[in-house]
Amino acid sequence: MLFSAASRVLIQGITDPLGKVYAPLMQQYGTQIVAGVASGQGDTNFHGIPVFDLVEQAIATVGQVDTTVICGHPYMVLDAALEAIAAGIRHLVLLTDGVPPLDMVRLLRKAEATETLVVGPNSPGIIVPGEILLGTHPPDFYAPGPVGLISRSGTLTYEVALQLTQAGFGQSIAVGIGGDRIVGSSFQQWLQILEEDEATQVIVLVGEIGGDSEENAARYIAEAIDKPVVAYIAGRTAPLEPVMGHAGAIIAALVADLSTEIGTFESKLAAFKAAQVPVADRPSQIPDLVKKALQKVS
Amino acid sequence: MLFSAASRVLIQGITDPLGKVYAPLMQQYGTQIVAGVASGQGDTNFHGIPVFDLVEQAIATVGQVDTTVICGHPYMVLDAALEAIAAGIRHLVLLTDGVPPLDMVRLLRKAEATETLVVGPNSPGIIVPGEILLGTHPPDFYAPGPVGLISRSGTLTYEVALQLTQAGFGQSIAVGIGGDRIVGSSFQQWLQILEEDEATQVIVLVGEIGGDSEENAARYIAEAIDKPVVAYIAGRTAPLEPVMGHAGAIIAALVADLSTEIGTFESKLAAFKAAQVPVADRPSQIPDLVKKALQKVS
Amino acid sequence: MDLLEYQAKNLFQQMGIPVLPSQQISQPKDLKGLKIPYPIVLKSQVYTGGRSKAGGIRFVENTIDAVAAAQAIFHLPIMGQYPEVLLAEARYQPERELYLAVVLDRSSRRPLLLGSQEGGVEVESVVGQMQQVIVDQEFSPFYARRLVLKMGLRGELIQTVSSVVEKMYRLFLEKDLDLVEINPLAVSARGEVMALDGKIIANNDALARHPDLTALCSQQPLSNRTRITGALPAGMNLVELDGSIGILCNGGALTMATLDLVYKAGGKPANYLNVGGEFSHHLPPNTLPERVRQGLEVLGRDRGTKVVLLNIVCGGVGCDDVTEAIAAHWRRRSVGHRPVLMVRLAGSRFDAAHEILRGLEIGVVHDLDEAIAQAVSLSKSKVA
Amino acid sequence: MDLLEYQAKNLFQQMGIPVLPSQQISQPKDLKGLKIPYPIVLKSQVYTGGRSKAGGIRFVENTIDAVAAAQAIFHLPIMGQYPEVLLAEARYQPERELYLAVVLDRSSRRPLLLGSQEGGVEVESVVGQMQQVIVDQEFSPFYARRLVLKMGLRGELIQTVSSVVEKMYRLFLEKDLDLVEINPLAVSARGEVMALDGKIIANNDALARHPDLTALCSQQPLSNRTRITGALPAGMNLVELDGSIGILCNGGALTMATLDLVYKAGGKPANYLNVGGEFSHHLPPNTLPERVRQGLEVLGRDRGTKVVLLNIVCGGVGCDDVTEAIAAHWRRRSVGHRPVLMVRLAGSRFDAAHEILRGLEIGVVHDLDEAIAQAVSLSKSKVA
Repeated sequence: MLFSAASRVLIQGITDPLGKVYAPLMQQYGTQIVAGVASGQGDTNFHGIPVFDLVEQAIATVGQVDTTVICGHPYMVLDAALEAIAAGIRHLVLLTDGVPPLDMVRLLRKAEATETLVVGPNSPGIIVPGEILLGTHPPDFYAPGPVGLISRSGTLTYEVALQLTQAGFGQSIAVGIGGDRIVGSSFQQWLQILEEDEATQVIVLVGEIGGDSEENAARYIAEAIDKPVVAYIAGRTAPLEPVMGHAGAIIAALVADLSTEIGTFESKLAAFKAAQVPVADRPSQIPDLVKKALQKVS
Repeated sequence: MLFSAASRVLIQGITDPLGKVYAPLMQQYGTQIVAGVASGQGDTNFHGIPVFDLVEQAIATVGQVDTTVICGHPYMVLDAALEAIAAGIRHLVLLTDGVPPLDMVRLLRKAEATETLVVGPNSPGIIVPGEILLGTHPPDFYAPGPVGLISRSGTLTYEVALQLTQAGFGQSIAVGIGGDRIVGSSFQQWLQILEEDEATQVIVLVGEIGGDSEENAARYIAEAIDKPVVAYIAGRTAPLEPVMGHAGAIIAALVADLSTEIGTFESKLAAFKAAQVPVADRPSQIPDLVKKALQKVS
Repeated sequence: MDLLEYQAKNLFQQMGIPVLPSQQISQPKDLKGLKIPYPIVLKSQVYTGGRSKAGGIRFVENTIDAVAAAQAIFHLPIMGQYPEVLLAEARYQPERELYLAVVLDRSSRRPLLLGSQEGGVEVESVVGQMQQVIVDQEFSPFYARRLVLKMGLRGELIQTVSSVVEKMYRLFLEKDLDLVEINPLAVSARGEVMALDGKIIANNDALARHPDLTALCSQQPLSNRTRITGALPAGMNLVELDGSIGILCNGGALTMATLDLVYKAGGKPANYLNVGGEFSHHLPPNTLPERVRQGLEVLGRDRGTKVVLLNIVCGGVGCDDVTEAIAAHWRRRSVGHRPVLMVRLAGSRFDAAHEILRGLEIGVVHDLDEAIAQAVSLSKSKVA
Repeated sequence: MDLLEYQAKNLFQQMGIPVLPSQQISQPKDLKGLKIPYPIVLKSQVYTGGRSKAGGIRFVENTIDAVAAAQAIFHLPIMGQYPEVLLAEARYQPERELYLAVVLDRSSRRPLLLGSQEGGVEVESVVGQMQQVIVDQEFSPFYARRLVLKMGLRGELIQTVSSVVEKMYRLFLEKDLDLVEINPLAVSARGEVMALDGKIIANNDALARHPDLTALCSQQPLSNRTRITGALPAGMNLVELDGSIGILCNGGALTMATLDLVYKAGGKPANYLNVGGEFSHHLPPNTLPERVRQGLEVLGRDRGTKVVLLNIVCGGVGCDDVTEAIAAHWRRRSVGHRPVLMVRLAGSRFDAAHEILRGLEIGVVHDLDEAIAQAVSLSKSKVA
């Protein structure tokens, strides 16, 4: 797995509002936070974590960093991420929401050119239960086990993890890829990672209406994933967000040769059906479907 | 060699002033010009060369292109070069002078990322006598032979080639890397190419005052070049151009840990002396030094 | 944020995209000071499409007709919107009309250039002819030429139109836009181009770094009229329906999932309110209790609500922290209309939270399905 | 192109870099309308450095002193330049002074950020303390922070100063500059910063795409006074010396090589003129004959010249084309002062060229060394 108890982690924006809340929680979970970055606050420390003005200073002092968690101001996220990439870090977890989409476009061009994995933004990050917490997942909801959990949301991810844990199904990893229109890593990338991950026996994909991530994921599952996948889609009864209705989105969807129905619950449900992925009709049904899937595998 | 009679060549800006003059001359020399590009003039032809609106259109119609010669308006050179790179062309020869330096910075970042060779701008390009002309070199001045000629200038390069040819020393290749402050390929790159080129037995480097290209080349020759090199430096008696004197240039040179004397004739002469490179004191002395060098080699 | 046509055209003009001479008309009598020669066209400045069909665009030949037309347009609602301003614009005789747009493509995660020779009509109807170019690397003008050639334009028009696309892209990038659309871009018999109508949508997340756009935003009337009066606190999202159960959750997907469950259990939601998730720099998780309190105030204003269901999944704070906020709200609203509260909490220190709420006789459970069942049941009981 | 201090500061202000309140003074009596409170500083607006040492900067406390100081400064040449304008600026008490610059680095072929805590003095003297950061990829603010940390700044100053560097970089990029320099950037006791002096050099090649800079350029007086009156045609480059041989070549390095050879042969150059090389979009090779003719006219105006040596290496045109231009010039100037012409031509159709010039009794050879020898010899002969 890309992330383990041995991973050396940096927190950028460690004294920003999100960093202040989550850095101590990650540290309590056992995540090896080797340094924090907060411009203007070098040579101080936060909860025993040494704080530096610049990523490269941190690395020069504490040594190599495997992953950085970025939780600064939304308008500073691009610069923080580029700084991390320039310093040689190739795993980035972006928590902050409200990052301007064109900043993400620029970041993702750079990430692709440097083969950097970017998780988020607007994301709860990653938890490998019993190993490492890189984000906001509440540790009590999780337990080690065979379920790989991938999702676009935050609190709903925790909810699903809780239901799984209470039903006795621990998780190999849980990842929130982020709720924004433009995010780094996709469902497909994570499906592939989980397909190859030995600890993962079954994959739970938590989707929601809007966008085409679930439709694309379903197609990818049919083509490339052998492990069983269980899905859940939130928003069956909610109207699509108004932003979905604007001319640009309609045109983009239409032109990309997709149905105008793209993004609806029905479209996503149909895609998963076509990929023979069972879809839970409520969170509490997910553990049942996981159980069935695990029985089939063994 | 990277360039031969078999190379398939595109001319971007074929109907611009420089293209109009030089495209027919290159074609007469036998260069395989498979297409020209001139936006708004697609579906026409120029001297029998089919003209397209876009590089990718040209390639789609005439097939693969190995090298493009760019001779459009200085403010269009960056876009033309990026268009060529996007279309998969990895050898670019830029003739036009007056390209804004920050356009070159952007182009060179892209060229480095895509491993593209950029020759120029403000350059006579390349001639491989008897094989191919990619630029403005007057063919009559050249003949095939063992001398690799590299230079920063235009007409002085022709002059040196003429002196060599008249003395019976033909050329394996002649390259003008361009006279601007920011150019693509460096003397070092070409020294390395010629070091590996079987047809080249001796290298003639034609320099001039200003900048630190010759100093860097001399250091590189001492370190990495086994073939004999002969140098000439123009400008012994000319004052450095006023632009050299401005604060930024002074500071940049000073900070880069270089002497304030950088760029002068004396600095360059000393650098070649240190690298044991004989320096001709006039163009007509170059053939004598080449003769001596060839005698030593054999 | 949507811009009005005249605002979009101001930005076009700043960027050097040709637009017609025009003037804003705030009231019909402004037409007496018109500086543009007749004939002109008067256009309702509303945020919706379909103005032409609805009668919001009129051609007039003189002041008398113009004043009458303006009066009519000011009193004509288009999809519920009345214009506050009209745009008076010179008339133009195009030989042909193109469609051009720059949007952000979610799938490729890149800007997309769109173009068609079938402009001037509802764009949904000509999607088949729409050409697209993904701007996969840093923009350079050749992307614009690529689009224009795909559209089938030739000769001098290639440069003229691609130069407009270039400027649209620069605007898109510099102002952090979600959409720049010109429809139609008129082409005259002499090959000159003119942006006859335009649409710009600014990205809300980036708005704060564009003071010029923020200023336009502040002029914009609230588009959603809500039964529940008063402005919504920052970072919250409310949708109103007509049932009897108010839903308050933290996080968008959790809110939708809760809504789905309420419907599934036969409940009728009155509304649903997302008080914000866990990753906001501006409203970090330790503000959750306060956001829950504010959210309860908002939902409490809806007289039609019998039950308010809170489903709060606590990450960065404990259940008891959130409960204190609920308790504070409950004590303040002990008189007057007070919907029944049904609280579902997941997270640390649930027992402490349970203790506090039991003292106030507020139902609190840990299991989601149970919370839904109880809330729906309460909403149907006569007592509530 | 160099900008004056006040022009640089206008650009700083547009970009949000803090500058002091100031006013331009075109004549001493303008000081009576001064809107800045005393004490002020008056600064000569010339293109050269070392103004302070030369007495071009004076601190004054009241109008009477100010007028007197202004009169003195207007009459004080600095390295030969008289100011056309003074800058009157509020006084400022810095606690410390920094040096900041953005330049283009020829070796790395990238922009370079420069900074030092030893600002406010001649920068050559503190190069040892100068810190540098190469902007190797697309700029992002962390490059500015990297510089500021290397400079040894800590705490809140990191953000304050790196934000100035960011803005300097944006200016550098947006306006295609060769140099942006702030020296000193003053830092007050409260950690506020202020650009007290600034220098901007715009790139000449990029000037045409920046109308605002082009406008400043047109105000600029010609810096080189030449004996040979009249403006030099575009694309040409003339350097004047005090010998008797005029040198006219095409291409910069060829011109320098020819100059070297003339000196080596014992000749004394009167000047050397490069009529432009072979790769100009604006003056392509087929304009070479016309440029040679114009160049001959320019050199012909110098009464001290006995011989004009032309060394033209023809690429895109034949020798005969160039010769026609020489012949045309020669025929027109058959009366009055006419220096001897010595022509060296390399290129195609030399024989045709030889034929034409022989008819005019102008010396023409193909060999460069021989041309040099003959020109030097002619310059020393009594006949010429």
